[in-house]
Amino acid sequence: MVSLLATAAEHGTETAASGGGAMELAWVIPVIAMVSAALIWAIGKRLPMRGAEIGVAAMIAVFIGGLLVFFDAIAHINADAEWHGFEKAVTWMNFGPGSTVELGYMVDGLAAVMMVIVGFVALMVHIYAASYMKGEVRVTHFFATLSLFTGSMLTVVLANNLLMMLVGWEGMGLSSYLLIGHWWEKHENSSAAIKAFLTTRVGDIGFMFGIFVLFWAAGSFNVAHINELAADGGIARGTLTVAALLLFCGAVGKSAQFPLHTWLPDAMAGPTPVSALIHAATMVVAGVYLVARMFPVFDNAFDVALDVVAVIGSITTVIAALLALVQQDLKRVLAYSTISQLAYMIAGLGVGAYTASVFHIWTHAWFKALLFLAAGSVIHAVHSNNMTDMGGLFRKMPITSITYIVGGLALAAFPPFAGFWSKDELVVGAYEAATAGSRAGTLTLVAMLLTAFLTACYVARMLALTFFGKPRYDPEHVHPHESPKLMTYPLIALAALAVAGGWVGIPGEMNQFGRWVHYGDEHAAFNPMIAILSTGLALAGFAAGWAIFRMGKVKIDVRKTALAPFYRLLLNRYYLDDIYFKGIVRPVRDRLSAAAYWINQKVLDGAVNAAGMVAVASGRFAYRDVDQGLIDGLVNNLARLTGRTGDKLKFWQTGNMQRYAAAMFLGVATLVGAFVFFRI
Amino acid sequence: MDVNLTALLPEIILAVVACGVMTIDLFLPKERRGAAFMFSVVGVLATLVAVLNLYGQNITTLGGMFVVDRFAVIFKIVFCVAALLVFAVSHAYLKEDGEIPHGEYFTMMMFALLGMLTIASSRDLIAIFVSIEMISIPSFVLAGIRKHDIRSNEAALKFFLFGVLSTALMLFGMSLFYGIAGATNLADISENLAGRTDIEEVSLLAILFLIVGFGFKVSAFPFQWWVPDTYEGAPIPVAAFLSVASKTAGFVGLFQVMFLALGSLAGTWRPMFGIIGVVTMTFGNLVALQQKQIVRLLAYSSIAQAGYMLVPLGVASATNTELNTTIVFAVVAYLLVYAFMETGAFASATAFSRRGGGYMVDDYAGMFARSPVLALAMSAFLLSLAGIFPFAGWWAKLVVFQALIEGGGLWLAIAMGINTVVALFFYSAVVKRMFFDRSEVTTAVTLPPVLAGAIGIAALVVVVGGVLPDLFGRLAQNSHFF
Amino acid sequence: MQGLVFLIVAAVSGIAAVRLVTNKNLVHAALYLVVTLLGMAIIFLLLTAEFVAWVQVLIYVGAVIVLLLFGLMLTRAQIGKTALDRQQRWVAGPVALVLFAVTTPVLWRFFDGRTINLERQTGNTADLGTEIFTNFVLPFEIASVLLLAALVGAVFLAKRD
Amino acid sequence: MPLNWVLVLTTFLFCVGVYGVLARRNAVIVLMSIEIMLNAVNLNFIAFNGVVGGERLIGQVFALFVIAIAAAELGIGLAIVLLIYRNSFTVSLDEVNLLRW
Amino acid sequence: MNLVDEWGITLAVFLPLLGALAIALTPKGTEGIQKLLALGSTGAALVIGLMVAFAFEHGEPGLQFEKNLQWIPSIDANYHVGIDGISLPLIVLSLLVTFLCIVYAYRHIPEPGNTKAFLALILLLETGMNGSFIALDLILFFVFWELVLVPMYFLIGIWGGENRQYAAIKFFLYTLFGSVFMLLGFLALYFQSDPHTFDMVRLQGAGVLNLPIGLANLIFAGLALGFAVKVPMWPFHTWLPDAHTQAPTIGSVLLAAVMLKMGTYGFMRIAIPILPEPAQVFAPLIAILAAIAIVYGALCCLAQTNLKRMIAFSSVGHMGFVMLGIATLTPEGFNAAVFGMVAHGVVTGMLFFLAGSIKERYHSYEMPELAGMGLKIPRMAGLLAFCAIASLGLPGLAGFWGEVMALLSSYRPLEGLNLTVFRSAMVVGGIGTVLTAGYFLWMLQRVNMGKASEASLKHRYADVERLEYAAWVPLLALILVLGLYPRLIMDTTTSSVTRLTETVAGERAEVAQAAER
Repeated sequence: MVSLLATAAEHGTETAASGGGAMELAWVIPVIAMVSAALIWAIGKRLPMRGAEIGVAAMIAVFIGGLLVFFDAIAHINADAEWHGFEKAVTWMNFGPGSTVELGYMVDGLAAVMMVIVGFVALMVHIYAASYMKGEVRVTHFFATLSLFTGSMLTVVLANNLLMMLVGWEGMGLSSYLLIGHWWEKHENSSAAIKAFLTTRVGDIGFMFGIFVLFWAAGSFNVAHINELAADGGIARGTLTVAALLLFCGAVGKSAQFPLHTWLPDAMAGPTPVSALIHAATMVVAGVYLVARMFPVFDNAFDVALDVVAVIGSITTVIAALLALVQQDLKRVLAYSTISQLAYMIAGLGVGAYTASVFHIWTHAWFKALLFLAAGSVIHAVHSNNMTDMGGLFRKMPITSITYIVGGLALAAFPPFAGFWSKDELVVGAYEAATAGSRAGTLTLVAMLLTAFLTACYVARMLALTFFGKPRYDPEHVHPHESPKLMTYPLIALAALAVAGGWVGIPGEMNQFGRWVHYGDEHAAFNPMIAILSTGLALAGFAAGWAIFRMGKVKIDVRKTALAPFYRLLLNRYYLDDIYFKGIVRPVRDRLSAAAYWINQKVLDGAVNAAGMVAVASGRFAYRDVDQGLIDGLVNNLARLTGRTGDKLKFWQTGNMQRYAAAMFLGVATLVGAFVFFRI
Repeated sequence: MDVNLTALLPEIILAVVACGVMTIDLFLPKERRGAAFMFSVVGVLATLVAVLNLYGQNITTLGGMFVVDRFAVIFKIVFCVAALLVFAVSHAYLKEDGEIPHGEYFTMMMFALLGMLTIASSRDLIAIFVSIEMISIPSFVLAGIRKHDIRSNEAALKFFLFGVLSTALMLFGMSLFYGIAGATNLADISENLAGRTDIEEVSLLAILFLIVGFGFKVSAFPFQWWVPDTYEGAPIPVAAFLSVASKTAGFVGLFQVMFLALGSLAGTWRPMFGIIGVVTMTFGNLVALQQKQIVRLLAYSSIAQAGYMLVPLGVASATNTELNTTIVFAVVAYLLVYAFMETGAFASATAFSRRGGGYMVDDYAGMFARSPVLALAMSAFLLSLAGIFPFAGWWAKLVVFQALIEGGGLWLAIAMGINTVVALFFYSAVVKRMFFDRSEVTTAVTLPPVLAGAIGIAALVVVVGGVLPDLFGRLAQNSHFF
Repeated sequence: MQGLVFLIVAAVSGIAAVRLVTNKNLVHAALYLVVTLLGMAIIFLLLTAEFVAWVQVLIYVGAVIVLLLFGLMLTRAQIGKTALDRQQRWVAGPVALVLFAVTTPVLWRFFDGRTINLERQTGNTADLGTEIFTNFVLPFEIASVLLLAALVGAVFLAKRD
Repeated sequence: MPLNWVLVLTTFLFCVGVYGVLARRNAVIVLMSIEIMLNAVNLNFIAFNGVVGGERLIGQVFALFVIAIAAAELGIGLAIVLLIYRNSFTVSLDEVNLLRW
Repeated sequence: MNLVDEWGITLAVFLPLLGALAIALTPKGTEGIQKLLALGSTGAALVIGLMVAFAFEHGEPGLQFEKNLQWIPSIDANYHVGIDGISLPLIVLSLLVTFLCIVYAYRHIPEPGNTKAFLALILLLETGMNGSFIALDLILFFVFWELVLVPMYFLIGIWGGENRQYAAIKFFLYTLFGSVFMLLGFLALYFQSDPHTFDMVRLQGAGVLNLPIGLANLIFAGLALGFAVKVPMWPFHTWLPDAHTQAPTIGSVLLAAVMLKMGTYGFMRIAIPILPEPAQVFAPLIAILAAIAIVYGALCCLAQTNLKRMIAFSSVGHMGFVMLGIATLTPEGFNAAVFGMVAHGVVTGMLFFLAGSIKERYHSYEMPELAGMGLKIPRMAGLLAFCAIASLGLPGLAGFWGEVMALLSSYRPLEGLNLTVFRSAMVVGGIGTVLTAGYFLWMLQRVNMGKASEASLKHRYADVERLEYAAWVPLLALILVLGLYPRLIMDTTTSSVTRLTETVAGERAEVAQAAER
C-alpha cells in the first residue's frame, strides 16, 4: 500500500501554494492508520494485549503527526493571511478522455484543525479502550477496525477530491457498521449495525449524485477547482443549488440530522469507546465538515440551499434536545445530545456562521468525547446503562464524577467552559442573520435559545440522576469503584481541554481560531447582550432540571403509557401550534418530550423499519409473483403447450391407410386454400 | 442418335452386378450366404469408381435425355456412398435376423440404387417417371421383405398403396404438362412455357398434381402419412435406405422438374413450397416430441428435416438465377450432410436395437455407462441433426438460413429458427437419457466390426465436416445446372 | 361421325367404371373393369393409336384382368355380396366430387376449341417403333430392368416356402 | 373431334378411380380402381398426342410405358395382398392398422 | 518474441482444447494424470495470456495480435482473430478463473465423479469462452458462442443438483432461442454489407453498411435479443437462477465469472460499433431495462432463502450496472462496463466458490441451516463477509468503481440521448445500491451472525483448507488490488473505449466532450 503511494508520488502534480515541512508528509498519517489496521489483523492475535499496543502506538504517531501538520499550517497562516492551503496529488486513474480521478491530499486551516481533533480523540479513545475492552471477545478485530476507521476519517479530512472523500466516507460507514455490531451474538446489535449502515448509505447516495452533478459541471472532482469555479460564477447557480442540496443529503445521513437521525441512538449498541470516537467526535462531524469544505458551493447557490440547511438544523436541535430529556439510558441521552449539538453546527452553517460552527466542532469534540468516556466508566462500574440503576456515585467514583460534571457544564455552555464560547458565537451568528431579516435566521435563533435552555435542563437531570441522590443499584451485586488509571487519565486530559479548549477562540484580540478558519471576513464581534441571554437561559434550565429531578419525586414512566392516545391528539395540535414557548408547564413539557419520543419511535424510526419491511415484501412479490409466476410461468407453459399440441397431432396417425389417403387430399385442399390466400 | 457409353457406364455396371448377384445367390448353399454381401459391395464400389472418373465432365447423350454434369455426378456419389453405408448396416442386421434372404435383399437394394443413378441424370419426364418407379418397386419389396412378420407386411402394403396412388396423381400432372407444353424433355418444356401468360390457372393445378408425386417421395406434409408406419414396420436398414437414398432421389427429381422445366412458373410454386416446408417441419418436430420408440422418432425427425430442405424453394425466383444458385447450393449442401448424419443415426439405432439394447427411447437410459463409444456416436448424429456447432449439421442449417435471408424469406427463417429450438428438445431428450439417466441394465452392447466401421466413417465425416465444413462446401459449390 | 362413336363408347365405359367401384359383387366388379378397358381400347383406335389400342387389349384385358381374378380367387373373396363400408363413403364421395368439379372447368377453359386431328397417313406402329428406339432408349432399358425386378420381387413375396 | 370431350371423360374416370381407392375396403378392388386411374392418364396422353404432338408420338410412347409399369406394379401389389392375406387372413384395409401413433 | 505476437491468442484459446483431447484419450483409472494435464494446459494458456498482456501496448486503441486465415471460403467466413483494450481484460479474467477452477477441482470433483469427462468439458468450455472474446468474424463468434452451450449443458445436467435436467435444458433452449435471432442478424449484416463480408472490422468501415433505418433497427433488435438472453437482461433472465442453483460449484463460477460477459462483450464488439444509429435509438430502452434489472435483482435477492440462488440474482443486478454503462454510449460508460465485468467476474466468482465450499460442509444452501457460521467456521465466514462487502460496492474494493462509473456516466450520456431517462435510471440505480447493501448485510446477519441451529451444532466443520486458499487467494488479492489500483484495467481500456465512442457517434462525441470541458 505504502509502495503504491510512493511510486505514485514521484510524478504527482504540484498544485496550489508551496508546501514544505510537515505538510509535505501529511499523506503518511492516514497510511499509518491503515497499515496499523492491516498489521493488527495479521499478527494482532498473538500479541499480549491482542493488538491494542499497535493501535495505541499508531494513534500516538497519528496525533503527533497531526500536531506537526497543524503547527506547520498555523505557521503558514500566520505568515500570510491569504494562504489557502497546500495540495499535492497524483492521478489515481483516468476513465475517459479528460476525466481523471486524483489520489491526493490537501491541508488548510480547516483540515489542520480536524487533524488535531481526530488525532487527539482517537488517541484518548484507544488508551481508554485498551483497558475497557480487556477480556472482551474479538478484541483484535475491534482494534483493527478502530484503526481502519481512523484511517478512513483522516482520508476524508485530507482528501483533495470528492471521489476520494466518498471512498473515506463509505470506509467510515463500514467500520462503524463493524464496530456497532461488535457484539453481534445479540440480534439487536447486528440489526442496529445494519440500520446504521443502510440509513447512512441512503445519505451517501445523495452525496454521490451531488458529486456527479459537480463533476460534470466543473469537469473534475478536485475540491479547490470546484470551489473556485463556484465562487467566480463558473457553474450555474441552479446546478449549484441542486448539487448543494444533494451534498447536504450526505451530511444529513452521516451527521444524523432529521429525518435520517434515527440510527445514532441505536448505534449506542456498540462498545462505549466506539460511541465516544465515532458517534461523538469524528464520524458524525464529517457531515458538518463536508458542508464546511464545500461552503462556496452552498454560499453561491440560491438562498434556498442555506435556508434548508438552517431549517433542518433548527428542527433537529429542538427535537433531539426534547428527546434527550426523556431518555432512561445514559448513553442515549448523550446520543440525542450529540444530534442536538450537531444540529447547532449545521444551523450555524445555515445562517453563515462558518467559523463559529467549526469552532463548535472543536469544543464539542472535547466535552462530548469526555462525557461518553466517563459514561463508559460509569456503565463499566454499574454494569447497566440505565440511570434508574445509578445514583449517588459521586463519592464512589470521584475522578469520573468530577470530569463528568466538567463535561456536563461545558455542554450546558456555562461561561468559563469551552462550550460557552462556541455556542455563544453561534447564537450571535444567528442573531445577526435574524436582524439581517432572513426568516430562517429568526427560526434558528429561536431554536438555538430554546435548545440552550433544554440542554442545560437535561444536563442537570443527567447529573442528578447519575451522581447525586440515593443510590438505586442493589449493593450485593454492584459495588461501584473508580475505573483503572488507563481509563481515568484520558478523562482528566479531556476535562482539561473541555475547560481550556474554548479559550483559544475567546473573542477579542486573543482570538486565534478566527484566523485559522474563516470564510470571507474575520469573525463576528462579541455581543454581550446575547452572551448574557444565553447564559441566563442555561442557568434557568439547569435550575429547573435540578429542581425537578434532584428534589421532587418524579415518576417518569407512568404518565406516558396511560395517556398515549391523548398525546397523539396533542401531537397534531403540537405541530400546528406555532407559539413555541407559550405556557411551558412541567407536566406539559414532560408530555411534549414523551410525545416527541413517541413520534420518533413510531413515526420516524417506524418509517425506517417500515421501509425495510416494504422492501422485503416487495422483494417477495417481485420474486414469487413476477419472476416465478409471470415470466418463468410463461416459459414453462409455452413448453407444455408445444408438448400437448404434439400429443394431439400424434393421434392423427390412425393406422388406417384410406384415412391417410383422404387426409392427403384434405391436406392438399387446405394448402390450395392457403396458396390462394397468400398470393405471395 | 449418338449414345455415349462412358456416360452410361456406372448404370450398366450396376445392372450387370445386380443380375449377377441374383443368379449366383441361387446356386450358393445356405450357410455361405455372406458372399452376396461381398459381391454387392464390390459392385457398388465399381460403380462408384466409374462415377468418380466422370467427375468434372459434362456429357449430354440420348438427345438431351441423359446428362452427366456436376449436379448428377455429385448425387450419384451420394447415392453410392449411402448405399455402401446401408449395406454395412444391413450386413450386421441380416446376420442377426437370419430370416431375411441375403441375395434378394441386396439385389433389390441395387435395383433401387440403379433407379436413383438414372434419375440423377435424366432430363425427361418419361425418364424421371420410369426412374421413380424403378426406385419405388424394389423399395416396396424391401419394405415387406420379412415375409412372416405381419408388421412388415402391413408396412409394405401401406407403402405400396400410398406410392401407387401418388404415382397415378403425378402421372396425371405430367400428362397435363405434356398437354400444355407439348414435350416431355425438360429443356423443351421450359422453352415452350417461357413467356406464356395464359397458363396461370391450369399450371397451378398441374403443379399441384406433380407435387403429390414428389411430396410422397420426399415425405412432405400432407403426403407423409406412410412414413412413420413404414419405417417402424420395415427392417431398420431399409428404413435408413428409404429415409436417405430415396428421399434424396425425390429431391433430385423435384429439383430437375421445378428448376429446369418449370423455372418460369416459379411465381406460382414458390408459395406452395414455402408453406409446405414450414408445415412439414412443424408437424414433424411437434409429433416427434411425443414419440417413445426410437425409429418412429427418427422417422418424424426425417420428416422435419425434409421440411428444412423444402423451405429454401419457398424463396426461389423466376428471373434471378443467382438467387436460385444459392438455393440449390443450400439444399444440395444440406442433402450431403443429411445423408451422413441420418444414415449414422439409423446405423446407431440398429446397433443398439440388437442384443442388450432396445427399441424404446427409455431403453437408451444410461447408455453412456454401458457402451460409451456408441453413445458418443449417437449423440454426435442427433446433435448434428439438431444443428449444434461441432457437428456438420450447424453448417448445413447455416447455409439454408443464408439462402432464406438472401431470398428475403424472413418469416420462413424465423419459423425455421423456432423449429430448430423445438427440435433440439427431443434430440437432447434422447441424449439426456443416454448421459444423465442411470439404468440398472449394465450389459455392454457389442458392436460387430462392419457396423462399427460404418458408424465410425459417418461419425468422422459429421465431426470433421462440422469443424471444416468447406469439404462439403466445395463439393456443393458449383452444383447448379443452370 | 367419330364424335358420335366416341360419345357412345365413353358413356358405356363411364357407367361401367362407376358400376365397378360401387358393385357389391367382386367378380362382377372385375367384369365391369373388362368393359371399361375395352372401351378405352376402342377410343384409342378412334384416336388413330392402333398399336397402343392392341397393346391395351393384349396386356390389360388379357393379362391384368386374369391376374386380378386370380387375386380374388386366392384371397377367397366371398363370391356373393360383401357389405360396402358405410363411413368411408362419406369421405371418399365428396373428395372425388370436389376433385372432378375443380379440374374439369379449369381444363375445359384452357383447352377450349382444341380439336384432335385424326387424319394420320403413315403407319402408326412403324413411327412408334422408331420413336421409342431412337429417343426413348433409356426409359426402355430401365423399364426392362424394372420388369425383371418386379418379377423377381413378386415371385419372392408370393411363393410359399 | 373436340379435345374437351376426351378430357371430361379422363377426369371423370380419374375421379371414379380416386373414389374407388378411398371407399372400397377390399384391397383387390382398390388395385382395380388404380388401374382405372392409370387408364385415364393413358387416354389423356393419347389425346394430347393428337393435339400437340405433331408427327412425333411422344404421348403414345409415354402411354406404352405407363401400361408396362402399371402391369409390373399390379404384380407386386397382388403379391403383397396375398402375403397379407396369408398371414392375417384378411384383405380389408380397415383391419390392417397394427402400426399407429 | 514474434511467436507470442503471431500466435499468442490462438494458442491461449486452443491449448485447453488440446488438453481436453489429451484427457479424453487417457485411460479410465488415471485421475492423477488427468488432473495434471488439465492443470498444465490451463496453466500454460494463462502464462501465454499474461505474456500477451505484457506485450500489449496499453495506450494504442486499435486491434493487436491480429491473425486472418481462410476457413470456409464458400461462405467467405474466415478465421480472423485479434484483441484490443476491451477484450484483453476479459480473456485474462477467463484464463485466470478457469485455471483456479482446475486448482479447486483437485479435491472438489462434484458428486457423480467421472473426473475425465468433467475436466475435459471444463477445458472445452474454456476454449469456447476465450474464442468468443478474440473472434473478429461473425461466424467464428457464432461458432464459439454455440460451442459454450454443449459442455455447460452436460456440466449442469450430469453434475448438477436435484432437478438439474430441467435447469440444463432450460439454459440450453433459452440461449439457443436467443442465438437463432442473433444468427439471423449476422446473416442480414452479411447480405446488406456492400462487399458481402462477415468480418466485424470491415463491417464497421464507412460506406460498407448503408441500411434503411428500419432494417438497421430490426437487425440490431435481433442481435440485442441474442446478447440480452446471455447477459442476462431483464426479462430474459429466468434461466440464470435455475442454472446457477443446479450447476456444480465450478460450473456456476465459470458461468458467472466469464460466460455472462459474452453477452455484454457482444454488445460492445458487434452490435454497437457496427450499427451506431440503432444503438442510439435503443440506448434509452436498454437503460430502462438495466435500471429495472438492478432494482428487480435486488428485490428478488431480498426474498431468497437459498444462498446460491441469492448470489445468482445479485448477478442480474450487477449486470444491470454493466448494461447501464454500455447504454450511455460514452467512454466513461464503456469503461465502467468493462471494469464492472471484470470486477463482477472476480467477486461473484469468489462468492460462488464460497457457496460451494459451504455446501460441501453444511450440505445445504438454505440460510436458516447455515446460521451461526461465524462461530463454527470463522475464517470462511470472514471471507464471505469480505466478498459480500466487495460485492455491495464498498469503495476501495473492486465492486465500487464499476457501479459508481456507470451511475456517473448515466448522468451525462452521449449527446442527443434522452436525459430524463438516463438520469431516472441513475436514481433507480442509486436506490438499487442501497437495496443491494440491504440484502447482503441481512444475509450476513442471518448466516454469519445468526444462532447456530442444533443440527449444525453437532458437527465439527473444517475451516478453509490449504487447497481452497490456493484457489482463492489470487481472486481475493485481485479484489483488493482492483479496488485500490483500478489503473490496472483502466489504462488498457480507456483508449479502445474512446475509439468505440468515436465510431458510435462519429467525431461529434469527441468535439462535444472537448467543447463542454
